[in-house]
Amino acid sequence: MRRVYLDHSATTPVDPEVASLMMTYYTEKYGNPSSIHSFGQEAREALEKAREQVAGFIGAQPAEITFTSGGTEADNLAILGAAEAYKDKGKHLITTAVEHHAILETFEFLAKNGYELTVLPVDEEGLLSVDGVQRAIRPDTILLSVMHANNEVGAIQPVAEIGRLAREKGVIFHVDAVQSLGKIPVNVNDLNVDMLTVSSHKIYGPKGVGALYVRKGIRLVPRVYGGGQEKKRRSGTENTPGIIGFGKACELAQARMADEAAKLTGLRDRLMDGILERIDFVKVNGPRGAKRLPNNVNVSVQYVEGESLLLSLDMVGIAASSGSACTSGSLDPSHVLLAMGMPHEIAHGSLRFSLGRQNTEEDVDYVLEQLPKIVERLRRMSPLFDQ
Amino acid sequence: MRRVYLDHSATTPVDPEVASLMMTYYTEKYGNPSSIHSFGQEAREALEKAREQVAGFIGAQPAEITFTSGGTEADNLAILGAAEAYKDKGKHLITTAVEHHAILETFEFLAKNGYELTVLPVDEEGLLSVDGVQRAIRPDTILLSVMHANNEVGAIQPVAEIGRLAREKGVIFHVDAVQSLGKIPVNVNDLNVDMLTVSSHKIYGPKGVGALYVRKGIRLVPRVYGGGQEKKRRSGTENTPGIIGFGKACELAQARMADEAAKLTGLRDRLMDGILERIDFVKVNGPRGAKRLPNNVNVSVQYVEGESLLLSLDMVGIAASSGSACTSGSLDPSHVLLAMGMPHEIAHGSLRFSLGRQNTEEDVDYVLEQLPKIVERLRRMSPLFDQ
Amino acid sequence: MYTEKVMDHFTNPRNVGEIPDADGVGEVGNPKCGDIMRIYLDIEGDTIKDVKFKTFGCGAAVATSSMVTEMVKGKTITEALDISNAAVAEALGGLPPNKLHCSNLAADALHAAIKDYYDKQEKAKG
Amino acid sequence: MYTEKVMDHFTNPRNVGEIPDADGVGEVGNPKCGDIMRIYLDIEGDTIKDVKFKTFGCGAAVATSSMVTEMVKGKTITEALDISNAAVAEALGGLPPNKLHCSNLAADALHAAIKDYYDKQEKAKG
Ligand SMILES: Cc1ncc(COP(=O)(O)O)c(C=O)c1O
Ligand SMILES: Cc1ncc(COP(=O)(O)O)c(C=O)c1O
Ligand code: FES
Ligand code: FES
Repeated sequence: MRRVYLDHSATTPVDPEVASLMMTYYTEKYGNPSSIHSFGQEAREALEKAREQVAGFIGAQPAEITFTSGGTEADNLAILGAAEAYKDKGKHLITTAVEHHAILETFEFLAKNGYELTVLPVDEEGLLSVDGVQRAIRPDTILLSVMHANNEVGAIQPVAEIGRLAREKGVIFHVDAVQSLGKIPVNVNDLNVDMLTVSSHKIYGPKGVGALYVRKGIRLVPRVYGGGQEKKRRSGTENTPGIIGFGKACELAQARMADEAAKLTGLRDRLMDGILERIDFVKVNGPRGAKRLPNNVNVSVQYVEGESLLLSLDMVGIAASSGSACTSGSLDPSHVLLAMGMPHEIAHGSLRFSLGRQNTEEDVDYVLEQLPKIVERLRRMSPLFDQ
Repeated sequence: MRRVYLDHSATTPVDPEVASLMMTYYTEKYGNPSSIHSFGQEAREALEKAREQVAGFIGAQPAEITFTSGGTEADNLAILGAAEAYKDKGKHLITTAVEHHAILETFEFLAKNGYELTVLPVDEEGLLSVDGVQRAIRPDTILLSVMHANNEVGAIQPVAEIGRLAREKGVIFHVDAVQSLGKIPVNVNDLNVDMLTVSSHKIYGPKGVGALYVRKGIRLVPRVYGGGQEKKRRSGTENTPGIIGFGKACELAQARMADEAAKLTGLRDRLMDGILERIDFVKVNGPRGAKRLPNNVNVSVQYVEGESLLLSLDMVGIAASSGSACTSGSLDPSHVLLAMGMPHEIAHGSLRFSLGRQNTEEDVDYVLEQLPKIVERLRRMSPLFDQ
Repeated sequence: MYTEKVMDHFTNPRNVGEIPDADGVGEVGNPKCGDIMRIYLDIEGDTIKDVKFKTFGCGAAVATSSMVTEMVKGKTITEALDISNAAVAEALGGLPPNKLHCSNLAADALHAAIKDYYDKQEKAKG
Repeated sequence: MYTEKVMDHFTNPRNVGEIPDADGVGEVGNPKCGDIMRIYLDIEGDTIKDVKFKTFGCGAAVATSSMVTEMVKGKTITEALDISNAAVAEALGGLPPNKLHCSNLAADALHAAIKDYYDKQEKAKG
C-alpha cells in the first residue's frame, strides 16, 4: 500500500545525512565531551560545532545556546527559569490562548503558585492583536511568551512587532519557534526576542534534542542540577550524537529553506484548494497566504468526527492528525480551534495535513482522491448529516 | 596508534545492534508515538516494548518506568518530585557524601529552600554504615537516597539492608543505580527500593536517555509540564529511537551480564595488581573483591598530578579519568576521595580506569607497559618527589 | 491502539442506516466528548427483527455501535436490555482505557430505543 | 582543549630539573588547586644565565612552567620581572578559560625566585 506521511508538524523523519553522522558519534566517536582524553575532545569539538550551527541558523551567538532534551524542556526552562529569576521584579506573566501545551501548562503551574497570568485571545484566524498585547502589559509584567507559528493552524504571529513592544516596556520576551524553524526565517535579532525555543525532531533532526536561545544578560534559574553541563544551565551528560544531528539538521535546513518553502506552499495550496473544490461543507482553519506556514493545511469537515477521519485515512496509508477530542487523552477538542471561536461540533471534525520535504504532487493528489470517498462514507453514517 | 578506551564509567560506545535498531526508528519508523496513524502506532508499540525490556531488567512493572533524558534528569525528578509531593509529611532528607553531583547538587538546592539535609559519611573504602543510616533517620525524614555503586571508586553499598530499614521506618528510598546496572544484579524488589535511577549511555545504549523506576503508589510532582507524556510524569515528545535503543541495550546486558562480570573482574584485578607491582607509592582506592564493581580500577599515584597523568596516557592512546581537581571545572579534587579521608595531595593524583565490553588482556598489558614510564617521567618533574 | 475486531467493525460497520417508521428510536450524546449515536429498532412481538444505527464519533464509537446492533438482532427485548457497556467492549476484544467511555454510547442508545418503543406502545394503548 | 604549543611544552618540557646551589629559588603553590611549582635561577651580574623548574600540576601548569623558563633564559632581571601571567599564557597561544589561573604559578614562581635572589644578596651584603 502507498504510504503518505502528512504529519510533519508532529514529527519528521531524520534526514539520512543527519542519521549517518549520528551513527559515527554513537559507535566510534562516543566519548563524553567532559572527558579530557581524545575521545572526549573529539566529541566536545563536534558538540561545539553543532552549537555554532544552531546559533548560526537563528542569528545568535553560540554561547547563547543551551541544549535541552527537546522543545518542551526548553519551553519549561525559559518560563520557569525566568519567572524564578525575576520574581522580585514582578509576578505578572502574559501568554496566548493558542500556545502549545508545553507553554500553557507551564504557565498554569505558575498561576497556581503565586503568579498572575494573562492569557491573550486570538481572532477567528488564530492571530494575535499587537494592540491587545500592549494593553495587557503592566508595570509588574516580567515575562511575555508568544509562539512564532501555531502548530495546528499554521498562523504566523506578528512576533517582531510584539518583541519591539516588549523591549520598550522592559518585559522579557520568549518565543516558541518550534514550528517556524526551517519553514520561515527565524532570527533572534529581527524578531527582538530574549529567549527562543527550537526543537530538532521537527526539522529532520533526531527526537530528544532541543535548544533554548537565551540572550546574553538574561538570567535563568536552572531546572536540573548535577554536573554543571551547559554552563550550569542544564546538567546531565550531553546527548552528543543527538546534538550533532540537530546541528547538521540546522545546516541542511538553512541551505534548503527557501526552495522548500516555495515548493511546500505550492503543495499546500493545491491540497487546500482541492479539498474545498471536492468536498462540501468544509472550512479552512487559520489564515491563508503569507500569514500561514508553508506546510500547514487545516480544514474542518462538517458532520464527521476527526478520529474516524484519521483512522479511515490511515487505512489507505495517509497519516494526518486532527484537533478532535477523540484522538487526544483529554476529550476536549483542540484548545486552539476553540480559542478561534469554533463551535465544538465543528472543531470535532478538523483535520491537519502537515507537508514535508519528501512530499510530492502525487501525494497531494492521492489525498484528493481518497478523502472525498472517506468523507462521503462517514457522512452516510452520521446522524448529523441529512442529504 | 593503538587506542584503548578505559573510561566506560564516563560513557560507553553504543552497541552496533542497538545502533542499527535505532537507525530504523530515526529514518523509517519515525512516527510520533502519540499519533494514532500507523506511523505513530508502530513507534508506540516499540516504545512500550522498550519499557518492558527496561522494567524486566530491574524486576519492575512496565507501568513503573518513566523515561527521561538521562540519569541526571531521573535523579532530579526523584528527589525534587518526591520532596515536593511529601513535604507535608516532613522536611528531613538523607543522602551520602559520595553521591553523584546529580544527587548532591539537587539535595543542596533543597537544603537552601526549606528542607533539612543530613549527608552521611563513608569509611576509608567509601562504604556506608547501615547503623549510621539507622541513626540518621528521624520521625520527619521523608526521603533517603543512596547510590548502589560509586562511579569513582566502585564501592557497592549495602543497599538492600538500607532499603529494609527505610521501609520499616516509612521513609521513601531512592537508589541511583546508574553505575551498577549491567554490572551487578539490580532488582527493585531485592533491593527494597521505592525509586531507582538508570541511564542508557552507561550500558552501551545511546546518550540522552534514562529512566526512573517509581514503585506503584509513590507520588511525584512532575518537573516538566506539557503534552502529558509518560503518564503526565514527564512531558515532551518521547525520544522514541533513544528509548528503543535503551530497551535493546537492557536486553543485551541482561543476556551477557554474568559472563561479562566474570571477564571484567579478571581484567580489573590484573590491572590493579599489575600497577601495584610495577609502580611504587601507589594506593588502591575503594574496596577490593566483591564489594567493588567488576570494571572499576582506581589508584592514587603519589607525587604526580592527575591531569598530567591523563594527558600523558592520552598521548599513548589510553583514555582514562581522574579525580583530580585540575580535570574538572571545580578545582576541588574529587569529593568522593575527600569523603574517604584522603589528603588533598593524594586525591590529586588519582586515576580511574573503567573497563568495558571490548577490553582485552592486551589492553590491560598495554597500560601496564605505558603507565610506569609515564609516572617515572612525571615524578622526575615533580618537586614533591625526592628519589 | 484498537483491536482487530474494532478495526473490522469500524471499516465494515454492520447495520448502518435508518429504519423508516421504526418502532423505537434512541439517540444519545456522549457528554464527555460530544459524540452522538442514534439506534433504530424494528420489533415484532418480543423480538428485535431489525436494527440500524447512525453515529457521529470516534472509531470506538462506530465499532461499538456496529457491534451492539449485531448483538441484539434477533434477540428478545429482555435479552437486549441485559446487554451492558462492558459486554459490548468485551465483544470487541477490549478497548483502550481512555476509550472505555465510548462503549457507553452503544448500550445507552439501545436502551433509549427500547424505552422509546415502550413509550410508543403506552401511547398507542392509552 | 589545549593548544598545540601547550601540548608541545607539556610533552617536551624545557629546562626540567634543579640547579644545585642556585642563586635564587622560588616555590609557589596554587591555592586554588593545590598544585606546586619551583623555579631555580642561576644569575650572573644582571643576567639569568640558567633556569630550571619542577612542577607538580596540570598540563597547563607544566607547560607554563616550561614556557616561562624559555622566556627568561638570557634575559636581565628587569626584563624577567616584566613577564606577566598573561604574557606566559599568550606565548602558549592561550589557555582555556578555566585554566587561566594555572599561568599564575609560572610567573609567580619566577618572581619569587628573583625575590629570593635579592634576599640572599641582601644577606650576603648585610
Ligand atoms: C509549538 C510547539 N512547541 C513545543 C513543542 C514541544 O516540543 P518537543 O516535541 O520537542 O517536546 C511542539 C511540538 O510538539 C510544538 O509544536
Ligand atoms: C552514579 C551516577 N549517577 C548519575 C549520573 C548521571 O547520569 P547521566 O550521565 O545519564 O546524566 C552518572 C553519570 O554521569 C553517575 O555515574
Ligand atoms: S471519543 Fe467520543 S465516543 Fe469515543
Ligand atoms: S589546575 Fe592546578 S595549576 Fe592548573
